[in-house]
Amino acid sequence: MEYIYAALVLHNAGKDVTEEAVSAVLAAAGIEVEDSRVKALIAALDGVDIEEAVAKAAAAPVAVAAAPA
Amino acid sequence: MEYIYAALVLHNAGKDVTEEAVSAVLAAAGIEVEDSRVKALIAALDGVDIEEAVAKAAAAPVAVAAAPA
Amino acid sequence: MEYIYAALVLHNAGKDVTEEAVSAVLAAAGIEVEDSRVKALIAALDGVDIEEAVAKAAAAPVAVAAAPA
Amino acid sequence: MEYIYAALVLHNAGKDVTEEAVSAVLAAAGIEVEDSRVKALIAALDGVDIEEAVAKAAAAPVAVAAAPA
Amino acid sequence: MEYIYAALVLHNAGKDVTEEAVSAVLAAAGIEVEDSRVKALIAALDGVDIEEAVAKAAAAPVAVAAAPA
Amino acid sequence: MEYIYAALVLHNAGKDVTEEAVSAVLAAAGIEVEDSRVKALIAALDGVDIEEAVAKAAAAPVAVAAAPA
Amino acid sequence: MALYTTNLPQWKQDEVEQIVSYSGEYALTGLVDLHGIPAKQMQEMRRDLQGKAVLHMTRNTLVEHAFTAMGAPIDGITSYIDGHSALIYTNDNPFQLYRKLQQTMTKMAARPGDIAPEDIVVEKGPTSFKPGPIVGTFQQAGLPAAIEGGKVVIRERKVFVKAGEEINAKQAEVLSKLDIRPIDVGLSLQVAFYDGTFFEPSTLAIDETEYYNNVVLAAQQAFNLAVFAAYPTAQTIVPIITKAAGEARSLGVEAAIYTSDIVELIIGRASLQAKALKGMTE
Repeated sequence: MEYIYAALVLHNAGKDVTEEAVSAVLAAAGIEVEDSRVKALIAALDGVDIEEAVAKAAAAPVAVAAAPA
Repeated sequence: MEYIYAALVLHNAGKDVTEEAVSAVLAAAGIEVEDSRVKALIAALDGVDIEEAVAKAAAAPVAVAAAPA
Repeated sequence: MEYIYAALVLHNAGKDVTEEAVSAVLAAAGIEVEDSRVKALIAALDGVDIEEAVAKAAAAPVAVAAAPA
Repeated sequence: MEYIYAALVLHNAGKDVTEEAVSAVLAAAGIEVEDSRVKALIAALDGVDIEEAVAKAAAAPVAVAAAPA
Repeated sequence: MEYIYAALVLHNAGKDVTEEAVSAVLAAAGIEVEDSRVKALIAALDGVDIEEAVAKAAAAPVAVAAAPA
Repeated sequence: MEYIYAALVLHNAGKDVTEEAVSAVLAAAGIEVEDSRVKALIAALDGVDIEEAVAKAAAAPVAVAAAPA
Repeated sequence: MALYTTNLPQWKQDEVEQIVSYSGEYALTGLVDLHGIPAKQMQEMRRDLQGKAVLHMTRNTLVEHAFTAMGAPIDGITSYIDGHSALIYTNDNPFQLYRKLQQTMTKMAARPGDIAPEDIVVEKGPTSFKPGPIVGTFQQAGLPAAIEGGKVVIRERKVFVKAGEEINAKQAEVLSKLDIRPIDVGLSLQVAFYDGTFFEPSTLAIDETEYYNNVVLAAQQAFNLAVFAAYPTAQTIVPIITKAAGEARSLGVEAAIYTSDIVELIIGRASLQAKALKGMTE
């Protein structure tokens, strides 16, 4: 999930989510970056409205699963 | 939220969530880091089981958009 | 399920789901193909809208449930 | 999704999900294989218990209303 | 589905679910038996714990969908 | 349950569910047929809309009891 | 007895022969109890049975003659005969006949001397009666009746007649006033001789709901098995595909495999996690 978190750091800060930017964030965290996953992420995000995806998740019926103890 | 996401990038990659690490991640994203917010975050995370928080959220079914045509 | 997945590989790539194609995919995976199962699959798929069947999965919330600790 | 389906063909047949194997399955389906996507897939699956991840789909609440028109 | 029911007749009676046995049951019912379907059935059931499979809800949010208008 | 399954073999194949037919199916499965159970079955099914019962089962996939003896 | 038969007048001999010939003609010979069936209902029931069964009423002595003449094992039926028996013939099996006869049962008002087939209960609450001598009638019969708000009410729920007890005249009157019809009236099967065997009602009672539930269960089991084993049929292929697609999506989200179909799900999950964590730091 760290790739998506990195993308969301950027998105939340109003930055463009590019291969370079994501790689930079991950590298700064001391993570060995796999180019292919960064590429896959950027490709997958093409045309995706991150704001909307976040909003949809928030609107989801969270009710369900009270995580069992 | 970008401070939180930065913490999650680190946590997910198995890194310690420290002031320096969070600052580095944010800086790499081109974000002007506010020291006091980083400090506040680290202080707030003290004693928090990030794994548990994350697991709890994951327990909620992500409402799939499926906006039908 | 591997016969089904093979059909879905083809369908997702926009290829026709035929006996030959399914057999080829399975064989490439190193699977000993049973003709009768391929035939049964293709026969069952006759007249079925795969797209719609797949869409039904999307309509269901993916249980993102992290295994509770 | 065809990359994921290809991985599942292999996994279901009890085969190792490797770059070569996934590529072979996709190629047999007549798909032009993108190396970086295969690499990203394998990287993402590293350390993942496919059995368990797949089983979570079954945990999804069934009721789900049909997508209304 | 009659092939599945034939298998269940045998299983419930504690008999082995073989090609011959399934064919015999179907023939006794006056059904023209298709060898390849019998073979497909036996192959599909290979390694399946019928007891368990029978009790498990087919995970898909299936039919539920009153096909939307 | 094998008596029920036998009836469903016949029903699914579009055959009449008669005493003779059910007995023949069970016998073919190597089951020692109890006449009175077959008679009771036929009488009881007189008042059961098999089509409806089967449709009901398909409408909502649920976990059910394992095949009882 | 068989010898004695030959001395019967012709019409009786004909009657005996009729009984014997019916038993040869139909697969099932049975006895039904006609006790307490009013003529009107009797006619309706005969009409209901037309084409399905033959109901034959005659003198018990002639029935005995006939079955004794037929010999074992069918002569065993004579031990079931009582004062209100009639013969019934059908090609249905005994379970089917029993079921059909059950369906002809209707509820009737009780007459003095009837036996309560089950506990007869009078529920607590108001009745439709205005205050009057009826309160006394109720009370004398043992009902906790009283006058409240200008109406006759039953003060508490009461088992008025216990199952198996005889209903006396007073009780019958009260039940009739309250419009409670406790008596099952219809052709009740006493015994059926079929395929060389006697079937008694206790064997023949079928719980149809149980059969229905079992058919549903069987269908569910078959469906579950077919989907689980990925055995494709016209009925199961769609759910199987849906299941496969769901599994692939689940794997994709769990493993954070970034593809366009599910990336929104992964984003959603990440954002929920961030929110949850944020919530714990506030």
